[in-house]
Amino acid sequence: MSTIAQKKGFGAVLWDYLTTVDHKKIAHLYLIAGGLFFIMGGIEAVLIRIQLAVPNNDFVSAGAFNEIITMHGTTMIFLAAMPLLFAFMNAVMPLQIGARDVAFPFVNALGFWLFFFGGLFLNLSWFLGGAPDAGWTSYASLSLHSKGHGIDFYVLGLQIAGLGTLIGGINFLVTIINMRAPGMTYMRMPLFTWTTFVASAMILFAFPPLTVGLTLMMFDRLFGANFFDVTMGGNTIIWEHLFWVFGHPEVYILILPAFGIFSEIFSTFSRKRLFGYSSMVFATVLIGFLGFMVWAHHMFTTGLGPVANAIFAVATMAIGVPTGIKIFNWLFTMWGGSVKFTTPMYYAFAFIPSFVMGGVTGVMVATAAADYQYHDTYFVVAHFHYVIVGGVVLALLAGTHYWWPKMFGTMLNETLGKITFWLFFIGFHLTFFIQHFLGLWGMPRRVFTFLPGQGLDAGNLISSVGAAFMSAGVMILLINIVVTQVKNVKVGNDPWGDGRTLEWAIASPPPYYNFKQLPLVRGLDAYWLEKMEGKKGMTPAEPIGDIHMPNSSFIPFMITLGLFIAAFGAMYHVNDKPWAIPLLIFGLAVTFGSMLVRSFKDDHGYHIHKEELTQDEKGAKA
Amino acid sequence: MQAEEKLTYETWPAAPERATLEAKNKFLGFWLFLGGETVLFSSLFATYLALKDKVPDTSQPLAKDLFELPLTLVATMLLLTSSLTSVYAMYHMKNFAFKKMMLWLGVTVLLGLGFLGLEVYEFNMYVHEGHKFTSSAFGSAFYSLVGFHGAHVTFGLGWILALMIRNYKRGLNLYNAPKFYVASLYWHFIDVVWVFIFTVVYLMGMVG
Amino acid sequence: MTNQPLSSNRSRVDLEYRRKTNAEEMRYQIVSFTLMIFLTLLAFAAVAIKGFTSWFTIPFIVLLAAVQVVFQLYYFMHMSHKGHEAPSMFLFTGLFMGLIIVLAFMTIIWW
Amino acid sequence: MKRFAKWRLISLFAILALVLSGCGRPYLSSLRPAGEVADIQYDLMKLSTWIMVGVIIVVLIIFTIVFFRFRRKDDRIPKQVEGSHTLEIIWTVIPILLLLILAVPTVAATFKLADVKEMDKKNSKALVINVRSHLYWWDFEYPNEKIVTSQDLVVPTNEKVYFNLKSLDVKHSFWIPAVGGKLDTNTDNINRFWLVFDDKRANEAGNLFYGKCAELCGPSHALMDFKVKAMSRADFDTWVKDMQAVKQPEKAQTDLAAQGQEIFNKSCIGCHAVTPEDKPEAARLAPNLTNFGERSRIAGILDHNKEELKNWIKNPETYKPGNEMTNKYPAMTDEQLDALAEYLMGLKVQD
Ligand code: HEA
Ligand code: HEA
Ligand SMILES: [Cu+2]
Repeated sequence: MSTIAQKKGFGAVLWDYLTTVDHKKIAHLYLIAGGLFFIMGGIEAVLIRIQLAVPNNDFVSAGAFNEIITMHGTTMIFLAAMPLLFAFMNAVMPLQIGARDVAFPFVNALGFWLFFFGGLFLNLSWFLGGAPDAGWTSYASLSLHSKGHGIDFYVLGLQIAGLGTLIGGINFLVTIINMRAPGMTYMRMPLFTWTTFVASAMILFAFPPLTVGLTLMMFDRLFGANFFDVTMGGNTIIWEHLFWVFGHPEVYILILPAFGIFSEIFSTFSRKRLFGYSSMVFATVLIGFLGFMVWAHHMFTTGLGPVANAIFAVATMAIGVPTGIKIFNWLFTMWGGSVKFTTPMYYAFAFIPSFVMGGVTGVMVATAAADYQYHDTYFVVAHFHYVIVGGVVLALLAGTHYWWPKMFGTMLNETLGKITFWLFFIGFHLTFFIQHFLGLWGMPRRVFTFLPGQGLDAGNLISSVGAAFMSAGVMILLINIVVTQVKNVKVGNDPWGDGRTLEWAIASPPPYYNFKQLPLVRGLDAYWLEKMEGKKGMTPAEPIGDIHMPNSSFIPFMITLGLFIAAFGAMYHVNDKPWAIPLLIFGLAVTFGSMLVRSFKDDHGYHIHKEELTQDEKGAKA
Repeated sequence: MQAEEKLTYETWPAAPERATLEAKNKFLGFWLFLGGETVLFSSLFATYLALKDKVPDTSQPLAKDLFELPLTLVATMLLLTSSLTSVYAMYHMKNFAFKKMMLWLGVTVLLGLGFLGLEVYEFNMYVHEGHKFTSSAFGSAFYSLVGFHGAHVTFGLGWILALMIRNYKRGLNLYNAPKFYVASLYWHFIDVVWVFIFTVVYLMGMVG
Repeated sequence: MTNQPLSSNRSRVDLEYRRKTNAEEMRYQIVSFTLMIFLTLLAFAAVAIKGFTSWFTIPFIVLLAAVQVVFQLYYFMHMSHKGHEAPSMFLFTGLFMGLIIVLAFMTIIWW
Repeated sequence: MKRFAKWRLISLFAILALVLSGCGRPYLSSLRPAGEVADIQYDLMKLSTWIMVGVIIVVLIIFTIVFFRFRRKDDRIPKQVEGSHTLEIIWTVIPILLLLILAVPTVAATFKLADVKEMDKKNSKALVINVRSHLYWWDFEYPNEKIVTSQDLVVPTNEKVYFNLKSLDVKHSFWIPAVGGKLDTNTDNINRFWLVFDDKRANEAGNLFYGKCAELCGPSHALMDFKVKAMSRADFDTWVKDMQAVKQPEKAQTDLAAQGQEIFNKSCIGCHAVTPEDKPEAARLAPNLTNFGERSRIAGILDHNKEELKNWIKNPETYKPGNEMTNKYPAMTDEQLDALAEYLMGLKVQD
C-alpha cells in the first residue's frame, strides 16, 4: 500500500487507471484524453485551413467540410479545452486548498468516464456513417434537416459528456466549500481555486439548459416530437436560446480557469502577491454572473427586435469592465516585481496583448448594429480564436509547463518549451489576425470554399500558413513530453523556486494521500508566507493520525459503459433495427444496475495507519 | 468506521444528516444539484410556455379543452400530503425512531404511487382525445415537462424504496441517515416542481 | 479532515430539550402544511369560480405558488436552519437564472 | 527577447500594408459602404475600432515598461503590494466611460435600423420586397408590383427598400456586405428591415453587388450567392413594366430555342416558372426564369454563358452539392442541352 514506486506491469497500471478514484490520477486521465482530443481537433483545424488555403479547392468535399468544422468546434470546446482545464483543476485545486481529496472521489471518476465515453461516442460518428454537420451550434432547422446519424451522435454524445461535466462541477464546488484546510478562508484561496469555484458554479447553471436543448433535439430526431418542427407548431428559436443560454456562459467557463492559471503564474514568477487580490475575486464573480445575462448577443441577427438587441448589447459591453480590471491587475502584479521569463511566463506574458485584442473585438461585435455586419463572418472567427487560443489555449500550454513537475515529478525542457511558444505564438497571430479583415471584406464563416476574384485569396493563404506554424509548435511540445518522460529527472517540492501556494509545499508528485498532516493556513499565499519566515514547510494543523481513503472502483466505468451502449440503441431505433430497443434497455439496465450495486454494497474505504505514514517518511529519507 | 458505529438514542446527534464529513458533502452536493435542477425545470417550463397551444390544425385540443380541475386537485393533494409524510419520517429519523421513520416513508411511497397512477390514467385519457407526444409541438412540450416530473417521481420512489430495503435490517446509523435525509429533500423538491406545474400548466391552462 | 467526535454522554436535559424542539418544529410543519393546502384550494377556487378576469387570476395563482414554494423550502426542506447559506445561495441563483430564461422565452420568441 | 520586439514591428508593417492594399472589393466589402445602412454600421465600426486601438495602446505601453524594467536581475524579494484603490478606480471608471461612448450610438443605430414603420402604413409607397430563401437559391417577390424574380435582385437606388425575409426550408441569412448588415431568414417568422443603395457608389461597384448567405445551411452554403442589380428609379420602373408585360411564356426566337422550349415544358416547367406572375410562395419550387437571359450568374456562381449553363444542367451536383435540382429531371443528351441553353439564354424581358 505504501510504496508507490513499485514497478508494475502494463495490465496492472491500466487496471489502476480504470478503477482509480484518486484526483491526481484522474487528472492524468483528463490530461491524456483531453490532449488526444486536442490533437484531433487540431488536425481538423489543419484540414480546414488546407481546404481554404486556395480558392475553389477540392481537398475535401462540401459535406465533409461541414462535418470537419462541426467536429472541430465541438471537439475543441467540449472534449479538449474543458477536460484539459479539468485536468488542472483535479491536479491542483485540492492541493491548493490543503485537502486530502475531493469531496466525491467516486463521482469524480464517474465524471471523467462520462466525458470520455461521450467524446468517444461522438468521434465514432466518423466511422459509422458520417459526423454531425450542422456546426457546433447545431441550429435546429438545419440539424433536423440533416440526413444520417451525424446529429444523433452529436446529441447523444454531448448529453453523456455534459453529464460528466455537470457532476464534475458539483464535485469541485463541494470540495471547495467543505474541504478547505484549517485557516483557508475564502479570501485566502488562490485565484486558480477561485476561478475553479466560479467556473464550476457556472457549469451547474449553464449545463441544464444544454441538457434540455439536447433532450428536445433527441426527442425530435429520434422519437417523433415536434419542438422545432414549424409545421407542427414548433419553433426553432427555442433551440437557439437554449443553446446560447448555455453557450455563452460556456466560454467564460473556459476563460475563467485560464485566468486563474495566469494569475498563479504572474504572481509566482514576479515574486509578488497578486495585485488587487480582492478585486480580482470580485471581478471573477462578476464576470460569472454577467455571463448569464448576455447570451442573446449571438442572436443579434435572428430578429429579436431592437429592444432585446439593445439590452443585450449594453449588458455584453459591461463585461469588458471586470475583465479590464483583471488585465490591469496582472500588469501591476508584474510592475515592481522581479519577473523571471520561464516558459510558463512566456505564455502568460504573451497572453496579455493577445487576449486584449480578442476581448476588444468582443466588445466590437457586441455593438449590435455593427454586428449585423460582423456576425457569421470570419471577423467573429477571428474574435473567438483570439480569446480562446490567445486566452484558453495559451493558458493550457502555460499550465502544462507550470504544473508538469507537480503532476509528474519532472520538468519539461525549457528550451524546447520556448521553441514551442514561439512557433505557436507566431502561428497564432498569423492565422487569426488576417481573419478579421477577411470577415470585413465579405467572407462568411463556415464556407467550404470561396471563389477567386473576390479579394480573399491572399488572406486565406496567410491564415493557412499560420496553422502550419501552430502544428509545428504542438509537435515540438509532444517531443518535449516524450523526451522529458524518458529522461525522468526527479525534482523536489518547489522546482520553480518561487512557489507561493500550497501545492508547492508537498512532494512532486504528491503522495496519494496528499498531506500527511493538514497544513495550517495563515494567510494568502500560504506556502510563501512560511518560506519568508525561513520555514521549510507548512505548520501542521493536526497531529499525525490515521487517514481515511476511498477504495478504487470499477463501477464508474460500468455506469458509463451502460449509457454508451444505450445511446447506440436510441440512435438505431429510428432505422427500425429490431435490436435497437432491446439494446437501449440493456444499456440502461447496465447503468442502473451498476448504480444499484454501488448503493447496496457498502464501501467505507480504508485507513492508512499512523505507523505506515511514519514509515513512509523514513523510507523516503533512506 | 465511525459512520457505521451503532448509536443509541442518547448518542444520536442533533443533525445526523450532517454529522460526518461525508454526510456534509452529500448534503451540500445534493443541494447544489437541486440548484441545477431548478434551471433544468425552468428551461422546460420556458419551452412549455413558448409552445403552449401551438398545434398544427384546429382539430387538436388546446389546454383549456383538456385539463380538468378535480383530477389535478386529487393529484396535487396526494403529492402535497406525501411531502408532509416524508417530513414526519425525517422527524422520527432525528429522534432515532427507525421503525416510525420506515412507516412514514412507506406511506410516502404509497401516496407517490397513487400520484403516478393518476398521471398514467390522465395521460392515457389525453392520448385518446388526440393530444399526443407526436401530434403537435404543444403535445411534445406538455409531455416533456410533466413527464420529466413524472420520471422524477418514479426515480424518487425507486430511490426511497431501495433505501428502505437496503436498510431494513440495519437500523439507523450515521452512514444511512444522510441518505434518507437527502432522498427526502429530493422528494420535497419534486413537490416544489409540482406546485409550479399545477399552477402554470393546469390552472393557467384552464384559465386560458 | 476526520469525522467530528460525537459527545457520547449528553445530559438528559439536553435530550429532553432536543426532543421538545423537534416536536415543536413538527408542529410548525403541520401548520405550514395546512396553510399550503389552504393556498392550493384557494388557487383552484380562483380558477373554478368563473367571473374573474385572467388578468387577476393568473398573477394571483402564480403568487400563491410562490408563497407555497417558500413554505416548502423554508419549512419542509429546512432552509431556514443554520448551515444552509450555500444551499440557499445556489438555489436562489438557480431560480434567478431560471426566471430569466422563462422571461426570455415569453418575450423574445415569436408567437 | 529583442527578437520579440522586432517581430512586433514587422507585424505592424504587415498590417499597414494590408490596410493600404485597399479595403476589399467595392461590390463585396463592408469596409466600402455603399448605402445609408452600411454607412451607419461603418461609422460604428470606426468608432469602436478607435476606442479599441486606444485600449490596446494603453495596455501595450504598460506591458512594454514591465517587460523592460522589471525583469529579474538579482535575488531580491520585491515588496508585496496589496493593491491600490486609486488605480483600481481609474481602470474601472475609464472603461465604463469608453463603453458609454460606444453604447449610446449603438442603441440609437439599433433602433434606427429596425425602423420599418413605413411598411405598416396604409397606402405606403415604399418599395417592399419579399425575400424567400431556399436551399441554395433566392426568390424575390415584389408584392405590390406583382412580379417574381430569382437570384438577381433588382433594386432602385437612393431610396429605402424594405424587405420581408423568410425561409422555406432551413434557416439562411440575407447579406449584402457592401450595402448593409445581414438579417436571418427564419423558418418561423418574417423578419423585416430596410436598406438603401447609393447611386454613386453603386456605380463605382459596377452596379452589381454581391450577396451572400451567412448562415450555415448545408453542403452548398458557401455557394448560395446572389447578385444585386442597383439601378436608377426610372430604370427600375421600366424593368418592372417589362416584367409585368410578360403574361405568357416568352416565345422562342429560333428553331433550336423552340426545341429547347419543348424540352423545358416537358421536363422543367414543373418547378421553374417562366412568367413572373405571383404564385403562392410554397408553389415556387425553383428559381423563376422569366428574365434568365439577363442574369449575371448561373446558379448564383457560374459565369453566365451557354457552356456553363449546359454544364450546370448536365450535373448540378458537381457545382452545388446537395442542391434540390439534381435528379428531378431526366438526363439530357448534348443536343437537348444545346437546345435548352439556346432557349433559356433567350429569356429576356428588356430589349
Ligand atoms: C473564451 C472564450 C470567449 C471569451 C472570453 C469571449 C469574450 C467576449 N465575447 Fe465572445 N465569443 C466566443 C468566445 C469568447 N468570447 C465564441 C466561441 C464565439 C462564437 C461562437 C459561435 O458563433 O460559434 C463568440 C462570439 C461572440 C459574440 C457574437 C458574435 C456574433 O456571432 O455575431 C459576441 C457579441 O457580443 C461576443 C462578445 C464577447 C465579449 C464582449 C467578450 C468579453 O468578455 C471580452 C472582455 C475583454 C476585454 C474587453 C479586453 C480587456 C479589457 C480591457 C483592457 C479594459 C478596457 C476595455 C474597454 C473599454 C473595451 N462574442
Ligand atoms: C477551444 C476551442 C478552439 C480551438 C483551440 C481552436 C483552434 C483552432 N481553430 Fe477553431 N474553431 C472553434 C474552436 C476552437 N478552435 C470553434 C468553436 C469553431 C466554430 C465551429 C463552427 O463553426 O461550428 C471554430 C472554427 C474554426 C474555423 C472556421 C471554420 C469555418 O467557419 O469554416 C477555422 C478556420 O480557420 C478554425 C481554425 C483553427 C485553428 C487553425 C486552430 C489552431 O489553433 C489549432 C492548433 C492545434 C494544432 C495545429 C494541433 C495540431 C497537432 C498536430 C498537427 C500534431 C499531430 C501529431 C500527431 C498526429 C501525433 N477554427
Ligand atoms: Cu457570447
